[in-house]
Amino acid sequence: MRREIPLLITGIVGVVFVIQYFIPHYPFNQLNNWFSDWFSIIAACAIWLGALNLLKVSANKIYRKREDWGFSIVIIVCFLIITIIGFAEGEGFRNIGTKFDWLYQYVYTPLSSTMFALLAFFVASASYRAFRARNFDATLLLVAAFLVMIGRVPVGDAIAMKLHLPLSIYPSEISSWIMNVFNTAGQRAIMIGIALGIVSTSLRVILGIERAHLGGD
Amino acid sequence: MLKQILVYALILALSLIGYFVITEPIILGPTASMVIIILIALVLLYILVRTIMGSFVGRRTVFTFVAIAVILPFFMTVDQPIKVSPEVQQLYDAVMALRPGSKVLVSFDYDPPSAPELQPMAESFFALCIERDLKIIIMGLWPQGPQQADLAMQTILREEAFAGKSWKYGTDYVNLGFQSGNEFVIQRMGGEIGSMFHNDFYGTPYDSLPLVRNIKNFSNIDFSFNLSAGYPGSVEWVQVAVDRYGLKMGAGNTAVQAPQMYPYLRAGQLTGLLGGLNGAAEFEKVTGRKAKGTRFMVSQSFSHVVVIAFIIIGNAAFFLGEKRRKKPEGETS
Amino acid sequence: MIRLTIGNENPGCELFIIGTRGMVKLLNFIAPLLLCTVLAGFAVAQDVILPSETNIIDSAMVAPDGSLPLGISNLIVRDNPNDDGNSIWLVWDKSPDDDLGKITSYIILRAESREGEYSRVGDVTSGTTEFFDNSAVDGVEYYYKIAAVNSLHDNGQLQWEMQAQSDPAGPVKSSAQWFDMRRFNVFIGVIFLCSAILYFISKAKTGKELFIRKIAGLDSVDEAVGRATEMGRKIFYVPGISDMDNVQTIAGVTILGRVAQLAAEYETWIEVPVCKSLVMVTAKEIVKEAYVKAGRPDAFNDNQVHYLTDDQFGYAAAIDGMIVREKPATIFYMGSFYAESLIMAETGNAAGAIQIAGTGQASQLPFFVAACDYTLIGEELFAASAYLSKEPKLLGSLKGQDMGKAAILIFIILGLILESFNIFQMSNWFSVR
Amino acid sequence: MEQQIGLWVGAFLTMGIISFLYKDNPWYKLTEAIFVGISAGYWFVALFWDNIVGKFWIGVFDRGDYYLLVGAVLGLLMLMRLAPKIGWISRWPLSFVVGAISGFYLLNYFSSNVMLQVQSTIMPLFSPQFNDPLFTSSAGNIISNLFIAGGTFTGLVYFFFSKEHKGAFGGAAKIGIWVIMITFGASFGYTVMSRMSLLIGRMYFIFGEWLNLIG
Repeated sequence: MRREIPLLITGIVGVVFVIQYFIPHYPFNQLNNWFSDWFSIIAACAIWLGALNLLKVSANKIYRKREDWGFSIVIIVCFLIITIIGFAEGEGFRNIGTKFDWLYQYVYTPLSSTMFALLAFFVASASYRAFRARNFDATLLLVAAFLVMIGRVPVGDAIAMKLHLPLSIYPSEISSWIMNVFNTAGQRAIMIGIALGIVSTSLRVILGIERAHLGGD
Repeated sequence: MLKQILVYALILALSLIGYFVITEPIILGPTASMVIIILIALVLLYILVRTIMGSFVGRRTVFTFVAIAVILPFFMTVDQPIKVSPEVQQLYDAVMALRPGSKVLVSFDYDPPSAPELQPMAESFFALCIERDLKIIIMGLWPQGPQQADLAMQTILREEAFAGKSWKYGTDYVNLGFQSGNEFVIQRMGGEIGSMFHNDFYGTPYDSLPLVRNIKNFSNIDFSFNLSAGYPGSVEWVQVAVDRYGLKMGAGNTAVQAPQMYPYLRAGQLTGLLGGLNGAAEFEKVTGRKAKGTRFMVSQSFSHVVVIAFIIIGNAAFFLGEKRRKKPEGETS
Repeated sequence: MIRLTIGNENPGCELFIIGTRGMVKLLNFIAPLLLCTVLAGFAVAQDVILPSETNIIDSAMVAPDGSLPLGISNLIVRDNPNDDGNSIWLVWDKSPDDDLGKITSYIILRAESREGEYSRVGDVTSGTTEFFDNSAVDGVEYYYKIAAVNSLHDNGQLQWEMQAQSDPAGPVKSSAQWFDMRRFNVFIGVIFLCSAILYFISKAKTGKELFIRKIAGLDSVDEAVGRATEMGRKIFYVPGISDMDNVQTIAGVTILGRVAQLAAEYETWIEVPVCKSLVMVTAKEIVKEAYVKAGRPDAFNDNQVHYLTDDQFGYAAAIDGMIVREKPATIFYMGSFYAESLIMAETGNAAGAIQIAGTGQASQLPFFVAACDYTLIGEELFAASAYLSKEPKLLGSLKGQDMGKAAILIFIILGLILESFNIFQMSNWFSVR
Repeated sequence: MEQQIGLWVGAFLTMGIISFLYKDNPWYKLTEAIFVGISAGYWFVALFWDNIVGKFWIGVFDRGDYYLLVGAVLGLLMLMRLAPKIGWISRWPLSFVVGAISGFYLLNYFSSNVMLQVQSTIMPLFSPQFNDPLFTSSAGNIISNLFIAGGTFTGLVYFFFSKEHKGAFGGAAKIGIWVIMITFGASFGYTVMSRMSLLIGRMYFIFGEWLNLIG
């Protein structure tokens, strides 16, 4: 029974959500909304499992004095500080001027923005290493990237202007032509492919042919 | 270990000097800027020659150059031409075609990390709307979106150009705040916007805001503009609001998201697109209000040139027949 | 509607047969429904076309001569078709004065009887010729009028206003429908695609061998796991940053099952750091089951699958740290990724790990291609579990997808020819609302 | 004052993350630990107030949206995992989620990514719009149209799994992967800019907002 009931639930719920797309009548028109609310409640409950797991793994590391165990203490302390402040502030925890907001603005935001900004360096090193004319496929990748990159900054057009090139082969023109033509075609093929893959995967899940996500008995 | 401590101490010292000792902004004149540019070019040339001779630079050299290319232009005086692309023009035309008093829905679906790209767009868009007397309804599918909107609106209203306008909250613009639920929020707004936003960002009930009181759903919105940095964002807006409810929409995207939007642009599902900082700078040009976007563009151009230079250096290394190090790299088949 | 009986041996198989049977029954159920909707559609549509007449309603202050606009004409009211009720659709021809700039807005007025008291239900800017009144109550008869308004505001103060009201149109009732006719084409398309997939799944079960082309990224999974074993290092499996409400995550954790089983057989430590709690729960079940299938249930350690943080970049920062410190031999990225893709993949590349990635996020594919050894592009990710499992049923579904692709290709060629030579506008068949 | 401390903290953390580029070091390790702790806590708190209180509690008790109770029941079943003996019950809400998402995505992707993309691929090749006279498009547009149609077509051929990529079919698939490679290159090149602008934002924070060196 531990597998059959979940399979049944998946199948029935799946079919209902497929047909709701075609039915504008109540309650089918509400199902999407309801599900989104249900899911956010489930996720909010489930995060307790995640948080406990994080604390458990960190505590375990401290207890066993594994390498870098001191940093696990930092994790636990930071987690507790922000959680306690967040719960103490009440519903208006995000309001400007609260302690939670201070942590958000001066600790959380710099951290995530900077982590995001590391991409600037990684994009450079990845293009330095990967964009080499190793074979025909790689050459296409390289040439397209190169042309679009030049076309996306005003410097490219400035050089073309100095060289008195015809307007139609200005880097910005070439760049937007590649974006509009090849990028559109390629993205379209990928998008259609992904959609077919999703239809097939969803169908397999609904029919219970694909059931790895339910685990074992 | 000692070396590490010394490095940390050096960084601390530099920070203290920068913070307490140098109090005036640093500005380099055109000549000094030119000299620096030439110097960097020479160093890059040197690296190219060295590479051809057979000794390669590592990741860290690339990193250093990227940092230099981004930071130095802050202090330099350089001017560069900007050309407006059709998708930017299209958005501008669409906004200009709206009659005064039309209602524009602006969704802020990004957070501070994406602000360098999207904030200049938000500011220019607001400026254009206020100039054209368009009523603005702000919302966000990302928790921090409405705050960004608030910042942008404050920045614009402080500007001299708009000092004469008595632009009032509640009648001229409203900020409905954040709502969780991703694309389902859009879906439900198609039925009734008020059902998703019981109160606005400041806690005022939806029905007591004169601007939105009579707005039931998307059929009452004349145009919408979506600033998006990922999911949920422009894709979801197109799939739900445009495809299902026929909303007319333009978008401002981070440069990484923008390529994905081109098919929608071509298919007519999107009316205009601003892609990345470049899009922001172009929009500033077409609206005639030069600001942050134009300024950051110089750093952008510099770092681009550096990346391109390193691609050339990398290929020089490759063609000179050096056996590849390590292991085969990213090839897809 | 669908009778479900579950066999003990192979519930999935049973469900599938019932599923196909159910699909047929569903069709039987929906067909009459469709017919009814079409008939009802004709019955409900009540077009009332009335001439309009101009009359002065209101003038607060003195308006200049000739500021009274002409009214609108041809007001048509009907139930908003294909909706969930409570909505009436109004269309009209705009006032001749609209283009002359003499109209500032149109006001929509509604009453429950022709001569009753009309109240305002909304307004639209000039130039508009359509309105949806979403405040209607199902089953109630309504009459509508539209007032063309010319007014002057100064500093927010109304100076004067002139209105020209049309004659009432109606009666009309709103109602909810049971089938959205506008989506009939989607219905046909989905039925075709799903039946193709189901047909090939059932055909595959009869044991006929199916050809599936090589997918390099998946052929290398064995090698990548083997390499980790030889080097005595870990394998990292990163299932993306989306929650279980994304099919890509479902595909990602399904592939995890196959990889974990392989790792268990090779006796190599596989570690799954996750970003969402529901994914953690699912991944734990999957890895545990994989160890059972590999015959080493005792080797499974609960800490193999652990949660880090729900935050995108916090997660990336932690994974970067893990990669440089623990130096895994192999890293898998399978699922839905955003900007963190390159942060992790570049760090992994610099640390010398073999990296295999797969995602349906088109915007992240270029970065994986640049930084990973193998990349599953879009649809290949969804084919991966079938490919790795070699189960005929799953492989059959791939063949079904191909039939879908073939149909799309045929439609594209046909459509291009027909439209290019102005014979038939086939693209309309694919419009979705 | 609070703001000044905030700027120093922000700068300390910003540089800590950037130090990772040189190599893994204690500064980065500390920053990473702070990041994991703070962000995990941030979402933990945010989900509680936004979803449990804002959505569920207020929805049920203030607005009387009783359908939300279903979500609460599913959420509680999920928490059954904490009790080892009946942990398997948590599969029910999980299979509910998976089923709903499968059904929802099946049609959403089919209608948006298949139907609409096919619709926009089918277009007159030689004229701007259907029923316009033939060959009224410019030569450039006709070439672009042919490339788009051909690119989409061959790109799709590449994704065929059950047919060997040989002969003419293989040729088409080969062209398809070329188109996809150009797409990736273009999309990568286009993105470089976005990534740079993020760094510009951070550097502006350090040199402009914190050190105040930019005029």
